[in-house]
Amino acid sequence: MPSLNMVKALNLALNEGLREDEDVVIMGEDVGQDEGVFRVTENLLKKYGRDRVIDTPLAEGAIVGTAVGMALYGMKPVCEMQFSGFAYQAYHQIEGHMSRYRNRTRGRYNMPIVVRMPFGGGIRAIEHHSESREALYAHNPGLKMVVCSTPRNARALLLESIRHPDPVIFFEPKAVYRAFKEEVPDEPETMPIGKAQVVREGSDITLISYGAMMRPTLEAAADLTDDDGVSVEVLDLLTVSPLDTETLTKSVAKTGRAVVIHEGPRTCGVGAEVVARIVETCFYHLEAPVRRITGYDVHFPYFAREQAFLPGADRITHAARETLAC
Amino acid sequence: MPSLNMVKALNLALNEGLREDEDVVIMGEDVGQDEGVFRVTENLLKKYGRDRVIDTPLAEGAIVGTAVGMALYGMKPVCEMQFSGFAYQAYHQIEGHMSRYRNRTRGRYNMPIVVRMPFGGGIRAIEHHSESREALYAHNPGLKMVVCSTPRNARALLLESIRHPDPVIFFEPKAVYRAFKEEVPDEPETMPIGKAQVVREGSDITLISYGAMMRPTLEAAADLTDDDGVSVEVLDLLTVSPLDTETLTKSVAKTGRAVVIHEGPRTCGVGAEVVARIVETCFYHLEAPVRRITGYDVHFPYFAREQAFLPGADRITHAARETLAC
Amino acid sequence: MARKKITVDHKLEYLAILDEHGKIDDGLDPKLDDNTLLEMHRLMLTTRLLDDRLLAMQRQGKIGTYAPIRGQEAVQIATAMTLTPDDWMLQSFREPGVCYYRGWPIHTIMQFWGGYEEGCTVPEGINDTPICVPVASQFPHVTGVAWAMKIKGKETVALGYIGDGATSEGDFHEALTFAGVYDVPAVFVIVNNQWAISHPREMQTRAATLAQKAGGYGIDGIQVDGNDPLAIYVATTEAVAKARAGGGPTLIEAVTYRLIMHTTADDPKKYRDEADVKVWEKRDPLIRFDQYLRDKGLLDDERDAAMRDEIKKIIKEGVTQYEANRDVDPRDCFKYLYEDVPEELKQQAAEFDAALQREGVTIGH
Amino acid sequence: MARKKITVDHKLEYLAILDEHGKIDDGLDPKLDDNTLLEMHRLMLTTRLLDDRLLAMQRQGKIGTYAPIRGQEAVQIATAMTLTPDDWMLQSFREPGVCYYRGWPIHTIMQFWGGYEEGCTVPEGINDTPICVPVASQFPHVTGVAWAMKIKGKETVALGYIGDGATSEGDFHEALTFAGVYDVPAVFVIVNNQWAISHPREMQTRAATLAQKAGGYGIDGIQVDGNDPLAIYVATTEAVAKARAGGGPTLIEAVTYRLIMHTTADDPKKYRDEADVKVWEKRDPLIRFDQYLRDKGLLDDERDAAMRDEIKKIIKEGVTQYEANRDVDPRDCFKYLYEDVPEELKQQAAEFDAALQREGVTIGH
Ligand SMILES: Cc1ncc(C[n+]2csc(CCOP(=O)(O)OP(=O)(O)O)c2C)c(N)n1
Ligand SMILES: Cc1ncc(C[n+]2csc(CCOP(=O)(O)OP(=O)(O)O)c2C)c(N)n1
Ligand SMILES: [Mg+2]
Ligand SMILES: [Mg+2]
Repeated sequence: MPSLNMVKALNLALNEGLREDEDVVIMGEDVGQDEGVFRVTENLLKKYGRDRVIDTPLAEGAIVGTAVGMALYGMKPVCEMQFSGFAYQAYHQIEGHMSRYRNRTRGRYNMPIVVRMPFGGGIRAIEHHSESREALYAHNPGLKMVVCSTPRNARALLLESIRHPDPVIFFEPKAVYRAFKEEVPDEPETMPIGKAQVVREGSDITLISYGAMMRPTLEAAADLTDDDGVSVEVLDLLTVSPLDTETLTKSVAKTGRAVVIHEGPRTCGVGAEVVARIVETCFYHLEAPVRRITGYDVHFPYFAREQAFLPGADRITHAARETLAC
Repeated sequence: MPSLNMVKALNLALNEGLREDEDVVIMGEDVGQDEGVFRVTENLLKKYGRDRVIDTPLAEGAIVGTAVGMALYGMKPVCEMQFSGFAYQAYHQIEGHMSRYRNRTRGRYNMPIVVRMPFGGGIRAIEHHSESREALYAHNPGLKMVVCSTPRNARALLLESIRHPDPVIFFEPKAVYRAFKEEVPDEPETMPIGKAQVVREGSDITLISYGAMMRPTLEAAADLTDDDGVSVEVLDLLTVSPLDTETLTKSVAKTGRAVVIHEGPRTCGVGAEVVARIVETCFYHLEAPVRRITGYDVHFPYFAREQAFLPGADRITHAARETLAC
Repeated sequence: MARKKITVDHKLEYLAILDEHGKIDDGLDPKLDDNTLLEMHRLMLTTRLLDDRLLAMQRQGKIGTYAPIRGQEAVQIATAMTLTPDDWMLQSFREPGVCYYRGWPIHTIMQFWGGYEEGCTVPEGINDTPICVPVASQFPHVTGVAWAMKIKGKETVALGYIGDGATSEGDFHEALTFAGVYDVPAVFVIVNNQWAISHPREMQTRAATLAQKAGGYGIDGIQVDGNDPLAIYVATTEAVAKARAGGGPTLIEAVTYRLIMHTTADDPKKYRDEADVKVWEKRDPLIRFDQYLRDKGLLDDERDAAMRDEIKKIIKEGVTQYEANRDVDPRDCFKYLYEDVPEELKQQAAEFDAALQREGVTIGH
Repeated sequence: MARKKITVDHKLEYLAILDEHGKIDDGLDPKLDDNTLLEMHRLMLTTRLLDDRLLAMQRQGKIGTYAPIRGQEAVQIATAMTLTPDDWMLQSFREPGVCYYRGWPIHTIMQFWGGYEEGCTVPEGINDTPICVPVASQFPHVTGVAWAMKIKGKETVALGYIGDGATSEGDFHEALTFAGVYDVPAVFVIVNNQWAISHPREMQTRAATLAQKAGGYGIDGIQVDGNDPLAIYVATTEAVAKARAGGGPTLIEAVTYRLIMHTTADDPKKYRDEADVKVWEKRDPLIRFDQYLRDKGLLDDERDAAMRDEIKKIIKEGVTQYEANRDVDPRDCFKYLYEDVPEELKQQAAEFDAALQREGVTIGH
């Protein structure tokens, strides 16, 4: 079991995807010769050649649009958007075709496409390089919206996404890319899409998050246990759509209290959906209002202000304490 | 006070906007010579000429993108997207610039742009002509997201939007375009952006909706009163972002029960946000879980199936009864 | 060290073979055999009669808004006839004739306009895509399909259609950029019918021709008389052969005219002069081809009448099939979205089912 | 009735005046006066030294990732010098020299790369836009500004910059399509530095030149030696004059080279041959212009040294200003989004404020 950072773990999954299925191709800006601006595609061009690892011209709409065409012909493209902030240029292809083709043709054409994109703040990047808009894709029928949070689940979820018959938007928290290492099994490992994970068990309160926010969330959980003697359950959603309501319900029915945490804007964000689901499925177990610790409804600040802006463990413990005090 | 349908009422507001401010221009596909595919821009080219009412080539991205340029220069473009389903082609300009320019330049440049689009189902249209994705824009910081529901508020809100210094996405429920007439004052009338309206007062339950769904919602309210003797309060959100939490809170704090209704997909929709706000502000007044009657998380069906698909008064009364039974 | 004119070094041509009086340019005559000529005629006539029928069905309330194609039959049939079944055809939304030629059942074509997803259910074995509503968005797919063919080492071709208006969309540009760079076996057909709803071609771009846009992508371009089935056939045959042989993509502009409204919801009197329409009515591809075949002795009134009867029978059968399949189950909107229906959708499906039962709706249209 | 070549009827030229040895083509010499030539030199040198300084600041951790411009000074200065303050300049993200010429304070230029919105706060009175990060997305704005000028009857021009890579984006196509149709007073400058990060120009489009893309929009195109300030100046002056006189838009391709990494996060060794870079280093615009001025007797070592000292002082002052303004209030992210802050944002701002107080953060960087 090698110990890998997330970049290497993702690279491993891509390598496995390319190796096990000839129809898998990788395409995007600077993914070949340059091996990706974050080096996620390291060595892949060398290993698989120009027909499998494709440096495209600079046009996100056409990356997804031509991937749709390739998928129609039976291939399984794995596209990279260099940053999630440039995926809007492809949104009409994602919404209009990638998410619709199967339904439109009543299953005649599948869209086994993965669109990978680094998202989120924390790496001192310029404008349009730090946002979190998973809710855009969660709101879009026909897509699966996956967010990894550690090297191991990144590899397992990406490999599963590549094998998946339906289109997957795959968000990679770039603040985690090189933040830490984790043991990743040698043998191909996958995790199911649509399943949340209980990453810490507890009985007093549930903290719900995903992506880079898992780290301050787990930190807050540890603080709450250490400092306040609270038993904290922590869920990593992993798939934001379809949401794993069952795991959510089970946990909150037990704890009666929840805080949901994400970086993206609050209004109509994933947090809103989580609250609505909890209300629908365990209203009578709720002992306190479910709180949201999220990015505010403003544009992600330029990086001089980002550390102050990003939700950290303090804000989460504070919200948890307020929830516990109800 | 003429009695006008929504198309004529919108036309009135556009006419007033053009008349009172030389910097206002209208631009879009077929808005000039053809007077709009729904005739919302009737007579305007004749009256104001080619420099004020502009037939553009077929490219939504450039309609919004050039409007951003015009706004930089001090003009106030009112853009039409022929159908909201084609606004994705412009999403990168809406998200990337229209919603950001003021913040980015710390107020040096305003974006007094209105992007009008017909949305929603019910008119037997082909694919991409029936969806409701107001949540996309509500989730996008820097935009105001307005939805009119009757001729009178359509005129008042559109005129206000044209005068508004910040960018407004203006959704027009095309199922209402010619559905009924309403008296509309002769003198320019406006309604504030960001204020919901209590359109029916009641004390037992709050029904919350907007756009075309106001009609089945009001029908349901009448049925519940007539058949069940229930006192129903009905809110028309009118602006879905920023949401009028105050009016929402006041109503639900009073009734303790609520159902939120919209056509768009459920996950991360406006309904989710409404539920989350209610939980945040009046959790202790809630007597029952807040229910959502919405479009399902699938693509809007082709029109042979749309009447069955669209939420109607039955579904709303049913949800209300369940809520009241708690 | 210079001030010099740049010459763009790509093939850019104009081609016309059969004039509006049915007179052929002998030097350019592709010398198709009689059967092929008669088949071309039969297919164009079928397209015309099918179009008429769909218009009538709209007026009868049997289908919804319909986008007719009168006047554009030649570009449909003469391009489609150059393809083999292994080649791919990616349509815009005004190609019923192409679909018919490619083997789509007539009732499937009708179903799209009737509001049924069944109209997008491409029959197994036919390598086509269904109607694409957001204009130009199908063009990157053409490039993608062709690119996949090239990667897989196939000697097949992807051919796509687009309107003149749609060439202004970014998707057009990106599709041709990628097609040029990867030198894919694609043929891009612009059906320049002079109008994008009410917007005339001259106001769509300041370029004198749409064909010359090819130069911006370093690929060959050709403008053809889009009402001349022989010119279209020749140009497309060349483009397809070139693509098949690994010679890369071609952009074809077929100059034709929409003789009728944009859709049944449109009133062309608001934006164009009926006199212009009259001019183009004389250039109708059916008139000139009919004349040509008669001059050649391949057609007379009797054969024409027999052919029409036969076609009408086929169309009528399509209508019957269409009518017989109008009951649909609205609950199946959950069924095809994903290969496996996720739990949350199953619950929504159950919710919908319960609602329909309460409302007394189960199936219907 | 024909098979004939289509000739695209628009001006498409190549222009070079000053070669890499500083030798001028006398027939094309624009005969600028000595002051203008010296000013051009001073500005290019300022751009070079500012670029060096920003690189150094990145290494010192004073700013974040930086996109250097070494080698591209000529296209910046020689285009900018053709504009009046009433004209508009819409930048891409690699135009510090243009900003300096247009009057942006140096510390404002630094602030963008330091992670401050203050770096996008275009000073009042300067008709420019800030750095635009999504490539090509600024081009529709160029068209829009120019269109507004035309509607308002102004005799001004909007000039925008874009990279070679960015020409593949749909926004490029749509911006030029609209500009052509409405014949707006715009000048579109492609800074073809041969690379889009690791992607070479030849793989960006199959077209032999980027200038020829103009033909697709029916507008004039010109390719210039982008390391030759005189050629750029002449071509841009002509384009600006034409636009100002109501003659419509022009596309200018300036062929230059990025002599350094894409950004400080990039390693060009991964994708390009150092030998190619060496070739282009000899074509450095600063070298040839320096030589030209020396040959003309306008420059010598002494004057050069004095000029450099003066420029360094100005840049140093900018750094001092930058350093003195690094404390920012993160709470102001709510302040500028809307003209009036909505109630819900006020509440979120209060929530943020309370959080920062608990966390002991108030202002900082
Ligand atoms: C992206 C997009 N925007 C707008 C529309 C609405 N619309 C449908 S057809 C049409 C005109 C298309 O013109 P053209 O491309 O010339 O094709 P034609 O209708 O003439 O066949 C428009 C604007 C659309 N379908 N897709
Ligand atoms: C829409 C978009 N996609 C991707 C990027 C990431 N990116 C930044 S610069 C760049 C290359 C740009 O190349 P070019 O247009 O030639 O400009 P240059 O960097 O050479 O000045 C890319 C891909 C971006 N900024 N915007
Ligand atoms: Mg057309
Ligand atoms: Mg470049």
